Amino acid sequence: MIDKIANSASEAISAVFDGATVMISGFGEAGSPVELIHALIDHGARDLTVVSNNTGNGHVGLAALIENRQVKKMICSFPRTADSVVFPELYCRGEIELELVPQGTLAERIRAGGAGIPAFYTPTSVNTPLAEGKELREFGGRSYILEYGLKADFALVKCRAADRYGNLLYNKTARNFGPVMCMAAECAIVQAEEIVGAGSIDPEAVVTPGIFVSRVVHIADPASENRLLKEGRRYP
Amino acid sequence: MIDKIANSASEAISAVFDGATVMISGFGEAGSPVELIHALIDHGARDLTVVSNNTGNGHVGLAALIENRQVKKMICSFPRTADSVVFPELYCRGEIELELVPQGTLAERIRAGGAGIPAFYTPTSVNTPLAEGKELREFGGRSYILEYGLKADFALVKCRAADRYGNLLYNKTARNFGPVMCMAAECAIVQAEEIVGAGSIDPEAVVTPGIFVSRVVHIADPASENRLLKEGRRYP
Amino acid sequence: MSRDIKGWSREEMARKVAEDIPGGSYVNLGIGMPELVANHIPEGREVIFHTENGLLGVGPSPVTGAEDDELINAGKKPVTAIKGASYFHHADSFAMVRGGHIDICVLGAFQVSEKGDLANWSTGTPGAIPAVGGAMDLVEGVKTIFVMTNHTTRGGESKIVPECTYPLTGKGVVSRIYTNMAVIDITENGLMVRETAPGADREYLESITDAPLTFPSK
Amino acid sequence: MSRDIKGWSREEMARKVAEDIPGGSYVNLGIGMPELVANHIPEGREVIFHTENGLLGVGPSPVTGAEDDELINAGKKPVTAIKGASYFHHADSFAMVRGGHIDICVLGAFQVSEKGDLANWSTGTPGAIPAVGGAMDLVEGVKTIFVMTNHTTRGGESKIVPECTYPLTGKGVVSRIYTNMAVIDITENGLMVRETAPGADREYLESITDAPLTFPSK
Repeated sequence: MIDKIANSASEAISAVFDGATVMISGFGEAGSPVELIHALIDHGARDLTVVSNNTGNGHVGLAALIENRQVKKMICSFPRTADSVVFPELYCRGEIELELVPQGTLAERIRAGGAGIPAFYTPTSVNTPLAEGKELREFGGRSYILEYGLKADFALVKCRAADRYGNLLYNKTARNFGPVMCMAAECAIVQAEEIVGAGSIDPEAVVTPGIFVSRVVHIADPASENRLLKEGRRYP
Repeated sequence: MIDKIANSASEAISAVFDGATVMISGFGEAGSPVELIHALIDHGARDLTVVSNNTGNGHVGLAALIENRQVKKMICSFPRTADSVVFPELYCRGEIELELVPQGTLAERIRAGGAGIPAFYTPTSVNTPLAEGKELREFGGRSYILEYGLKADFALVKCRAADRYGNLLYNKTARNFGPVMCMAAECAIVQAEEIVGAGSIDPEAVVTPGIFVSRVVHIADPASENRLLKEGRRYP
Repeated sequence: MSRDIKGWSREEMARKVAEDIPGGSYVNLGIGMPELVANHIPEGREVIFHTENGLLGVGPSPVTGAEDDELINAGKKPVTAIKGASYFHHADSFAMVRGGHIDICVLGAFQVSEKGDLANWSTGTPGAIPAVGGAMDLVEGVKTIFVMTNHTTRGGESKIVPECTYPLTGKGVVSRIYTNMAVIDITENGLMVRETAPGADREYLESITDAPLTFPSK
Repeated sequence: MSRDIKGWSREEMARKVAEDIPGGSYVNLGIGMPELVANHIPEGREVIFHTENGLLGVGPSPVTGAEDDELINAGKKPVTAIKGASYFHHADSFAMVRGGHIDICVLGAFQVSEKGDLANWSTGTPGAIPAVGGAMDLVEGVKTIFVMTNHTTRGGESKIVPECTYPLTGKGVVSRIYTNMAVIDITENGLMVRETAPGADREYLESITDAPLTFPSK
């Protein structure tokens, strides 16, 4: 019987290796898999390339992973937010690399990686500094640049409900990058607030089909990053 | 108030013009918008380029549109099926053009058209006759060809339920090309078995968000193409 | 004299923008001042708001206590969803943006040039952390780009310029500028003033604007 | 002698293929003979079947009278969906195929070359209507391609050839061939026979195969 449910977050992320590329879902705190990230901090894999829209807040979650010096490079669209302190400091000291990608290009590159598309053309960022050094080409009289598909060794994703096949439902705008990151990762590891029986999710409403998911861990009451921030928490 | 509901199929398709590119949903008969196609036959627009996975069956629906000599060119992946007689005859007489596209490339080209991507690379059809004349390029030691996004002036799509915003739900494997065709068409015209109140569709389960839809017509009891075929029906 | 002219308030600016949004439009509002536009859509006109983090049909702000950490807008503020809303993932959301499906986007600006070039993501300061978000996707993909901004910086420098000196977000992308002093169209013939704030006459506007302005001839 | 050898039946061939599919695999079955494989997955082994027209979790054929015109497979035959199935649109479905997410695809063939080239979409007959469907996407995207076919055409010609003469579906894509006479691996060293049908000895197989075969040395 297919059963992708892992016993714990630490078991679920145990295969992450030094130097891996890891996609992490979330837009701000919505959809951020805090428990999986904390398990990755406990695990200790280093020299990671992390693909995530932001760089985390305060000293928990993704920011804590960066602060623990496990991340060599960030690929993201918006590395500084009101509550981000860790990444800006390391970046200004030249101790972490940054690949800045427009948000739509980032999402499309991840989807392309998952869909077997090595490269595509887009008008986004043409005539801006972010297009420098990129291949420029005209189609129908308009200029476009070539962007490459992005794949990852692992994705860490938060969702609302999952079944043993790895079929997923998300919650509102916490869906954001989760579905495309599951597609683009060799091994997508998901934390779900609820584990439901096979057949409980309406097949018409499945957002991420199980084929894109390798492991699921049940985190019934995930931490609110906002609350951790307000409480001034740190991890570890 | 936004209200995309049209009074009839003929009103819904009235804007289709001679020479238009029209995408038509369906895989075989599943998802084929028979009533919209028949309204287009009554309407009479000619010299159409039709994008659809197949070329229709018997003498109804898409096959009838072709038989009525309204279609100049078909872009599809599988132009002959067990019950297709109209297209093969016209094609053998050189009276209709065909652009043959692998099914996945067809779906991806339509999605690209809807997503603002003018072109992308794919390994599909490399080293085959369908890659002849196409730009070949290597990424990471593997060969890919360049394929172009496909857009349309109109899409004719069948769905299960719609609201006044044009949010859509589909039925099982009748979903097939509908969602991407709605994205790629300037004007997506949809026939829905059921019109529901705004808010009746779970926002987490919407398959096609209303932004991709221009008009909806209520066809409560759509024709089964299989049954029309068995009954030997013709249209008009 | 110039010190006395306050021009329109932020709410008045938001009302001007809102009045120019046709019913039935799909609209994306940038972070900050543009978010105010949602509150000023004229009665009886239905407009659908898109937020690029995955929601079509953004509703009003939630009442205190009803906020949901997982229902936010692109500015990471809590929002609500209207009846008839839909949620989708980021690639689908940006397919809406990049595929030309959004009618109007209202953005803030550091600088706008007389040719419609926009700079709104970086002041190019050495050592600053670059952050772009969805701005470059929006300006290339959305049919019509409105800019909503104060006419001048806090230091009194014109944000409307002959050429942007800050790094560009997009070239030739802005259609119209709503400032606290005027509404200005960007046309092939340059900047055409459509409307001015009370007290902001031609002389005054020219004195605070670094690019040439054309005024209606009436 | 050769006329007496019937080889494996279609059901026996399907069982051979099914036995080689590991539990937990995601599998796409081509139209025709490959569809039989679904019925022979060994007891206790769970395999998920994908059909490219938008369903993951294809179940058994429906009982007569329970067919649904809108629940069909790629061969346009009525199917059912298992508990835990999901429906999706064509671009998502082919993202599964083209993105390397399907483990095994079982396809029919007109010809397979000793290098794993496959021809299964067109015999190149002048005037024939070309039709490709999803075959080219499957052979490029799926991790492992099995071919399931009769060893020879009705006319007695070998389907296993040094070079395909029909138009290719893909080059160097096939891993293993299941015929009614043998199971043959395609390796860097050519065609390696894994198993032979009762009565189909080396001499016989070589007599009906146009490409060189290697046999196990035991």
